[in-house]
Amino acid sequence: MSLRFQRLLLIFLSLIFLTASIFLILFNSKKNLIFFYTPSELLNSKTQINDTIRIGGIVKKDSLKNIEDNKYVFIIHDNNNYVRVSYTGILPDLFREEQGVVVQGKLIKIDNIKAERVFAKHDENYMPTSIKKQLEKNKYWNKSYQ
Amino acid sequence: MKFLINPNRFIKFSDLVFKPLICLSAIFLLIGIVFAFFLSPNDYQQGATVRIMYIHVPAAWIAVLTFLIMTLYSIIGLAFKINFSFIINSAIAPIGAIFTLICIVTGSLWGKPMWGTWWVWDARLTSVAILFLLYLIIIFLKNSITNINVSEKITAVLIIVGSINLPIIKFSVDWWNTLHQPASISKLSSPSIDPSMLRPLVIMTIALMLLAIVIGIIRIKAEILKRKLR
Amino acid sequence: MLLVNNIYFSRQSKAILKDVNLSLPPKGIIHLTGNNGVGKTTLLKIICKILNPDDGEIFWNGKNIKKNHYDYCKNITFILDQNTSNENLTVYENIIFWKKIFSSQIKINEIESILEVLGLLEYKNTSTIHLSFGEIKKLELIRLIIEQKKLWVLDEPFIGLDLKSVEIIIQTITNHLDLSGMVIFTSHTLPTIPNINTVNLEINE
Amino acid sequence: MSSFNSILGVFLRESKIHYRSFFHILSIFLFFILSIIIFVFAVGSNKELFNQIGVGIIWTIILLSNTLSIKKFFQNDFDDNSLIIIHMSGLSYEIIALIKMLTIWMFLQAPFFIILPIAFLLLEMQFDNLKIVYLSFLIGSVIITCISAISGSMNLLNKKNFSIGGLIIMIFSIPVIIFGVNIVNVSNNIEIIKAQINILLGIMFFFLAISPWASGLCIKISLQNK
Repeated sequence: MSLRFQRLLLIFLSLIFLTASIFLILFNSKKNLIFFYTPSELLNSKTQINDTIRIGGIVKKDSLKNIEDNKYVFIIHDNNNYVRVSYTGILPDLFREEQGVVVQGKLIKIDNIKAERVFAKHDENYMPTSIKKQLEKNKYWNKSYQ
Repeated sequence: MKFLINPNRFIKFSDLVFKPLICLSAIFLLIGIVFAFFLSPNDYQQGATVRIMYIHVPAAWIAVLTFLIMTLYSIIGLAFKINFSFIINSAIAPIGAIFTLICIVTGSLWGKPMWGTWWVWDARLTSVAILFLLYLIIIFLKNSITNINVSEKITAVLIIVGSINLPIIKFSVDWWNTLHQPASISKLSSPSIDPSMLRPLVIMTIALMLLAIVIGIIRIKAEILKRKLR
Repeated sequence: MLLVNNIYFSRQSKAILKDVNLSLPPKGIIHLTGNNGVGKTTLLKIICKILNPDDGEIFWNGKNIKKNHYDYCKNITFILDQNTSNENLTVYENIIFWKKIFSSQIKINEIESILEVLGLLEYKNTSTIHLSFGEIKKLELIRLIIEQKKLWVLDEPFIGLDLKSVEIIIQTITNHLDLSGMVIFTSHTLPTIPNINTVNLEINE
Repeated sequence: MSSFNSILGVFLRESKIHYRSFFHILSIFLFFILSIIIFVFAVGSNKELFNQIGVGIIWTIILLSNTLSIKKFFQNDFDDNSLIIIHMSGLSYEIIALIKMLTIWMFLQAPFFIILPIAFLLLEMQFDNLKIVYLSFLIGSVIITCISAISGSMNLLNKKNFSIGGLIIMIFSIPVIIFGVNIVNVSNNIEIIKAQINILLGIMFFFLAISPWASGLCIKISLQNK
């Protein structure tokens, strides 16, 4: 085997490996590396009661209740399933109903989590306040912006 | 385009463009700051905090672009034995590191009020943190091998291996559930960012890029002269 | 036939070798001399294609070695000025390793007789870490016999050897030349070998 | 086929050398066991806690133990020039790196399979997970070997800063840690475990594809400037 042939063989092998790796990673990456579960994914996961997990979803409209000072209860959903959240502490600025949110905390029941931290998730849309008001006034306010 | 691979031509070219570049970057920076602080509106959700974007996003782009440039130069440097590319690598690595740091710091300043936390280990943030560490390791490795001929080539190999991180950074928000929002600009058809906010962002991006290029030219020239002295 | 044509080599933009020309016919022997730091070892490494010259070509039997690297490797033995034996292995294991990687046809009893001539037979199963400098050098030179190649490239082969061993090596080299082999070596002393061609390298300004 | 002879020769020699330096290998595994014991004392023997974080601890310490053995890759052969001799016997640097990786994997990684159950015992973890940990380690160890080969070849001429080799290993093995540990914790859904294994396999193929080239190039550069 001449050196050139050794290299060719190795290049051939490497190319096979590379394509294999690209395929394997691209086809499987979506299901993996979870920063948070959606409520539906939570049902399928191995998570047990009293485990610490993160759940992400949208805060349900009219579900936020302020029980005491700094004590909140709300529901997050992903259109199919929902999880009740109870939280003590200060909510981030961006926390609003019908907005994306990620909570981290202990699962007390299968659909009930006691949150220790709440992260507000904001979308990639940026829009001046004045325009939004105008849009709302003219009823052009498009729900897809949320 | 010979000035991109030939040190003497580069010095000639940079002498030509250096002063205009400084003026341009100063002007753009001024306009950009005025726009970012006074002439741009508040966001409908985030209020005034959105102004952090005007430095955070350009810094992130420059950080990634610098690594991309280093990767390209490493490849042509190793493949065609062009020594100038190693000069560029060692000159601009610290710039990339600084801009990555700026991106991380402004990002966590933005994250605290918006998300409610300084830092989370989601895919985008982690990959950018790895980018910063990679920059540091590249700088360390270059300085820990005494023989310059070896150190720059081996650093180039490390840069090429490390460039696998770049697509991960880019696509992390699309592939995985992340707290970080997806890209706003790359949807070319309809950027999901209002023109009145896109304008300062573009101006700041141009300004910071010009600034990075100016610093880069200074550092590359210094590096060329340092090697001539040796 | 080895032809070294206009070799130019520089390190960190400082020229070390400039316009070096050598030609080595079968049965030829070249003795490279020169002051320290003049680039003798560098030239030998270029001939062995461990280093690539900035300019110039090397031809082996009329073919450029760049295109013919593998066959060229099959014809060349390189003895460095440092030892290449592993200190964790015994003398015999080192020899077997060399025999294996160079696919040598040499027989075991031939190896033993060589060891006996060089006075290494009693250390056959000792790790080389326990050998003295000269003994390791002798072990190194056994590669010349094992590899059975045509062109020998030797870097300071006589350093650290006793007079008797030097004579044995010179005898081996002469025998090799008689079998139409070729030798290039560097040394600061001139051994008595007939038809020797001394090339003096000088520092290039 | 003389090249196969050379490959076999290098392989046999490597095995012999590793066999001779048995106590060095043993000390690496002792390091592993000792670190686990220290962990137990540092955190306190807490069965529930270790069931949660035990796999993470084991992976971290495997990684740290691997940074101890970077020098075993090419440094000795580089210092005593046998790399040149092996190369001149007609093997390209890439093939040499591959053989080295194979021997290192056999002698420094494979024994972890015997030690992993001991670590499980020491941490009082449930043995249900052992099978998955074995599987992830089988793939992960190959990745770590590839990364160590790159790191080891990069530091051949580095006489000043010995810790940088460990840093290079650690930064590239972050994905291994993420997926290797996650695989146990994430779920008992077979689909997701399969996906994780596939991703680990993908990373393994990636590093298998690039590491011979990267280390071969680094060896060549270092040899040319020795």
